[in-house]
Amino acid sequence: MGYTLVEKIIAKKVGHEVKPGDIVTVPVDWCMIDDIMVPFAVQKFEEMGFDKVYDPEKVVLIYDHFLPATQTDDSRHFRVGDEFAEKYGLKHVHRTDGICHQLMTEAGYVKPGDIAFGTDSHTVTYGCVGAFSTGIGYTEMAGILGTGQLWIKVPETIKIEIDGTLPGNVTSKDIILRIIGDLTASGATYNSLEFTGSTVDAMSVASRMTISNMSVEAGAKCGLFAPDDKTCDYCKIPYDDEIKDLHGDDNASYAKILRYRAEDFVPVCACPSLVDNIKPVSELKGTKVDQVFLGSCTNGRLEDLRTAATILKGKHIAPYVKMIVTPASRKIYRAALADGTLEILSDAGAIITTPGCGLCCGRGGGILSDGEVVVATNNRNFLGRMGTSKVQIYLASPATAAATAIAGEITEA
Amino acid sequence: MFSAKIWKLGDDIDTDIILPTEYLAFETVQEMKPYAFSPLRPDLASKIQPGDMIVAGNNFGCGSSREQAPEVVKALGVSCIVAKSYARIFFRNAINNGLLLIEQPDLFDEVSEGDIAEVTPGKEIKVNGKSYDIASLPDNLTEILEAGGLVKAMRKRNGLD
Amino acid sequence: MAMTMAEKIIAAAAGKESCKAGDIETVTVDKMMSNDGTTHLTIDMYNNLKNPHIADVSKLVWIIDHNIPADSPKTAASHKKMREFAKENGITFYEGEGVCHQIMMENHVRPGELIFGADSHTCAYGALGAFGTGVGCTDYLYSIVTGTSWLLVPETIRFNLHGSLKPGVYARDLILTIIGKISANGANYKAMEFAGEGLHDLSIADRIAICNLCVEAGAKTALMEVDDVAMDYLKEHGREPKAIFKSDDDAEFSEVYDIDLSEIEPIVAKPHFVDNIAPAKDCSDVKIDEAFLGSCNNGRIEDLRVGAAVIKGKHVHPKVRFFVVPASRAVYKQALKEGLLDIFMEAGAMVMNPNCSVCWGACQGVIGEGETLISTGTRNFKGRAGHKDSFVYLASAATVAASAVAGYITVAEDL
Amino acid sequence: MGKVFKFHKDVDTDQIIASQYLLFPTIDEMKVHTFESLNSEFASQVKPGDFVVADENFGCGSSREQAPSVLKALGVKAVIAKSFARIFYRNSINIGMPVIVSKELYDVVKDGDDMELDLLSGKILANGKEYSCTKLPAKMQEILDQGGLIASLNK
Repeated sequence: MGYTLVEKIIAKKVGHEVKPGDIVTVPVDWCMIDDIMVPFAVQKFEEMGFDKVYDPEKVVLIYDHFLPATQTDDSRHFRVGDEFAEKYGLKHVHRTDGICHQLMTEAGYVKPGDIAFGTDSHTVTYGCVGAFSTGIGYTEMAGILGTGQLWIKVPETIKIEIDGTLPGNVTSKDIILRIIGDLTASGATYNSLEFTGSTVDAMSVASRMTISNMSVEAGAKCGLFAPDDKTCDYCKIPYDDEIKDLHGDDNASYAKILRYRAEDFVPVCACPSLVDNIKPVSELKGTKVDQVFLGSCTNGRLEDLRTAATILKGKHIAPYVKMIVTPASRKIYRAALADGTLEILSDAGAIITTPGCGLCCGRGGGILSDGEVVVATNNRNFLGRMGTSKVQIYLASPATAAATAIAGEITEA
Repeated sequence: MFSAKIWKLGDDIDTDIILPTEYLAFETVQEMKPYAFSPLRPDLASKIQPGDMIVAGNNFGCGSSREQAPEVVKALGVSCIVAKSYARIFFRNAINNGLLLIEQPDLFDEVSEGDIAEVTPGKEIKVNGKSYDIASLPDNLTEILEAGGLVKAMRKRNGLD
Repeated sequence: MAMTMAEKIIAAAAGKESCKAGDIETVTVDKMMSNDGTTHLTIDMYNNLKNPHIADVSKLVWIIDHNIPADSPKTAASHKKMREFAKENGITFYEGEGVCHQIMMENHVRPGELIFGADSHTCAYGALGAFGTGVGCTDYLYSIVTGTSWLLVPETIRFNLHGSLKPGVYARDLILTIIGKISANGANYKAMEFAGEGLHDLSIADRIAICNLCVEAGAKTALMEVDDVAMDYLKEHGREPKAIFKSDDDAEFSEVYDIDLSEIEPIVAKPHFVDNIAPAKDCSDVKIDEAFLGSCNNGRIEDLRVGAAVIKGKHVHPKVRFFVVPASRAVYKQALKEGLLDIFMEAGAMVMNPNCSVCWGACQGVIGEGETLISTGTRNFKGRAGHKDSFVYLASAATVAASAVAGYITVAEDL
Repeated sequence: MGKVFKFHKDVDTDQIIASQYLLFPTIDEMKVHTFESLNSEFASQVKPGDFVVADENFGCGSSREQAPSVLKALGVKAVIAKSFARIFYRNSINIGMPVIVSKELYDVVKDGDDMELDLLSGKILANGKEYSCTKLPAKMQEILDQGGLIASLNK
């Protein structure tokens, strides 16, 4: 009997075989705390009565939701974080470098096989490198900071196999949106999603990140890709036997297997106001938009900006429409400066902001008002997420977003 | 056993509905309270009385990991939530804050807002003369709930209480 | 009759041969700029008029620059109102293209024009020899409906500039020194006119920085003679003057100052007033939490070059948030081409989209209780950049960049 | 008869109404934040008919008309200062709110004093004593008389 990828990762950490439903206590390789949650986690940590952090090397504080700050109380969160880091000797504080989920792999923290927890639901992103990672509340985070461990229920796995070649205007965003639509917003609750197949093998790590990132929108505990040579390049580690063993076995026991042909995918949107309300872009044609947002931990990477730039090159966004571009990290911003991507986007009329969570977290970066429509590349279109509850949010790929910005209405690339 | 007045919500009540991002960074839960459920039902927070319960459909608490969501519900005095299913992070966060969550597949479809329920944790809920079975929680969660939440459990571990 | 430059522009706008300080004249306004700080209120008032109409829509320029991208649903609603009104009425409209005054300088302002802006820093247009003045939304509304307004002809304070600034000293140090000298209401109701051979060494960017800040001395407008530097700028931007005026040699000035530019030193304006100046060197005990390079005062390419030269190869202090905000899209793109944006990003600064940003204290980079900001913005009023109990120091681009690296206020040469 | 609310020299427009409130849709939503940084109780304590009395250069800074507008919306009957910044002065007249220059009043009244103002005669009665204030220029008096600048457009 074989093992799924999540079972292998957990078993390796706890030192014995595990099966779905087991409740096990795992050691934690990485703790990520974002700026919103820092004061709460610190308060709980202190209430719990700990006097030291289990391993200051393993804790990463990242300020991203409140950059740039829009409210006078925002910088209190930075101050509390800085003081906590100083008091307990934390080594890793990112004050202005970009979105937490981008930095956790980009800056070299999370590697294949690691177990990571973060105070944000999109912590599932690190599944893109074959790490088990998931979002938790600040009280549990405080517990981990003190003990270095957390209990988890070993999840069942849903395997998703995708084979073949994607149509030119389809990106990994369209894939994960379609899958969420098929599974529904709660269809993978408590499950691990494991993505395999030739389409997945051909994807960049960045594209996989988009899929892992949105796994939580189907309720999943994690969204995993087996690490390969591309993963190892990205993580700057050797592609050795140990890494090669990190994959779901053919004879593992899966709760469900979904099989897709890449050729069957089309550009889609998640329509207001649920992530599983999926429709083909072609059916939405003619929907007027007021704003387009390209960014977030889902789709703010260099390849996303490049995809948009390819479509926007030599063109201009529609009159009275705004396109806001928020690169996911400082590194990405600089790379997009260097290769001319930002210049193309700026020439096309995009408003390019500093790296951070931006509009996706709803505290700035392009908030909308009643009756306005936004096409956005981020991960949630919940009611009121980007302004009032009368804002219509459509989630889409960077390609669809760029084509829509030019047309001023929802359009296929 | 306790009895509670029912407030009814639908499927997929996400964390941005339970507490929008705008209010997440308020220093205290007390300041957040008036904004609970505001995108969906702006007046709900002011109507909920201590001891009332929330009944909802599938996937309650989906979305972000913001623990402010269960904290604010608890701060409103909600005695328990009964839903068809829960999103997992919300579930953990609620238990860690000592907020009782009950999974029940049928009750949602058969009760109305304003009905009074009689809840016997780990056993049954009675509404309008009908009884609904409920399961008990796994041991490790019962321990946390019984300790009054994770903070208290950790304080005990650290020899403080 | 001998006239000042201000009198000549007003006389021309009033269709008269001459006018003198103290007269009240009815003038035709050449251009009317309004931004998202007040336009939503103007529109409400407009819609309540008995017979709403716009005298000449081609004279209107509307710019969303203060809270862009929007920070709240309320802001977004006000923007929407403005955008829709501009669209329906065919008003020249910019959104997210940069700070209003920079956009006006790049695209609209012509020497000899009389321009109303629903923003106090409209006096910046004097750098191109135009009479720009800030008005409230009622005045603005009256002028768009009638095409005219009334103006009290101001007296003029003349500043004759001599020599040139020392290396490491900038136009901003000069104007802060002048405001310190004449005080925050030293030019109330008056025009501040700059002339003399010292002017010729100053770039348009320098001139805008000087004129822009004159309202901080209470001035109604600021004016500079139009010379080759100004004409070259106009030509580069494809525009012709409306008229070129200069004060007559025997014009009457209420005061005349002779200023030796070589005596100016790096200056900061300390909280909470623009005239509360001190030598930058004397402020090294002030720790900072945030630094800001940008604004209609100091966010031009020349200013970014100064900042980038200071910070190149160094790193922003880990506890400092350094925002770099080009004043317009044109400035952003030029800075991108010259590699300046990368210098800032490499050094740990945050490059923002062109807008009013930190200077305005309501949308981006808001500072918290007890925090200190060093800024190239226009104002250091109490609470200007965020929490009411916070502190803003104004300084040149060089001093701001150097302080961002040091973590406390310092001049670039001491870095 | 109204109460005196006293403010210091160089009160700038950001103190009267801070930037973060200016884009609120209406003056009524803004007015509760009037003078927030200087006296957070002001908006709740001021009553229609009360007066703001200040030292030199009142209203300096930005051209935001929201500054006189929130004072007017709270019912402030007039602002009496030793001097005013010019845009604030003009904006006040334009919206029909009296702004009166008095060089002596600031030094003789305290916060909370009762005072009366007769705009037509230019007389102020405070603490049983009479003070005279500078009359408005004719052009401005004319605007004020007709109820502000907009009223002239609706004639």
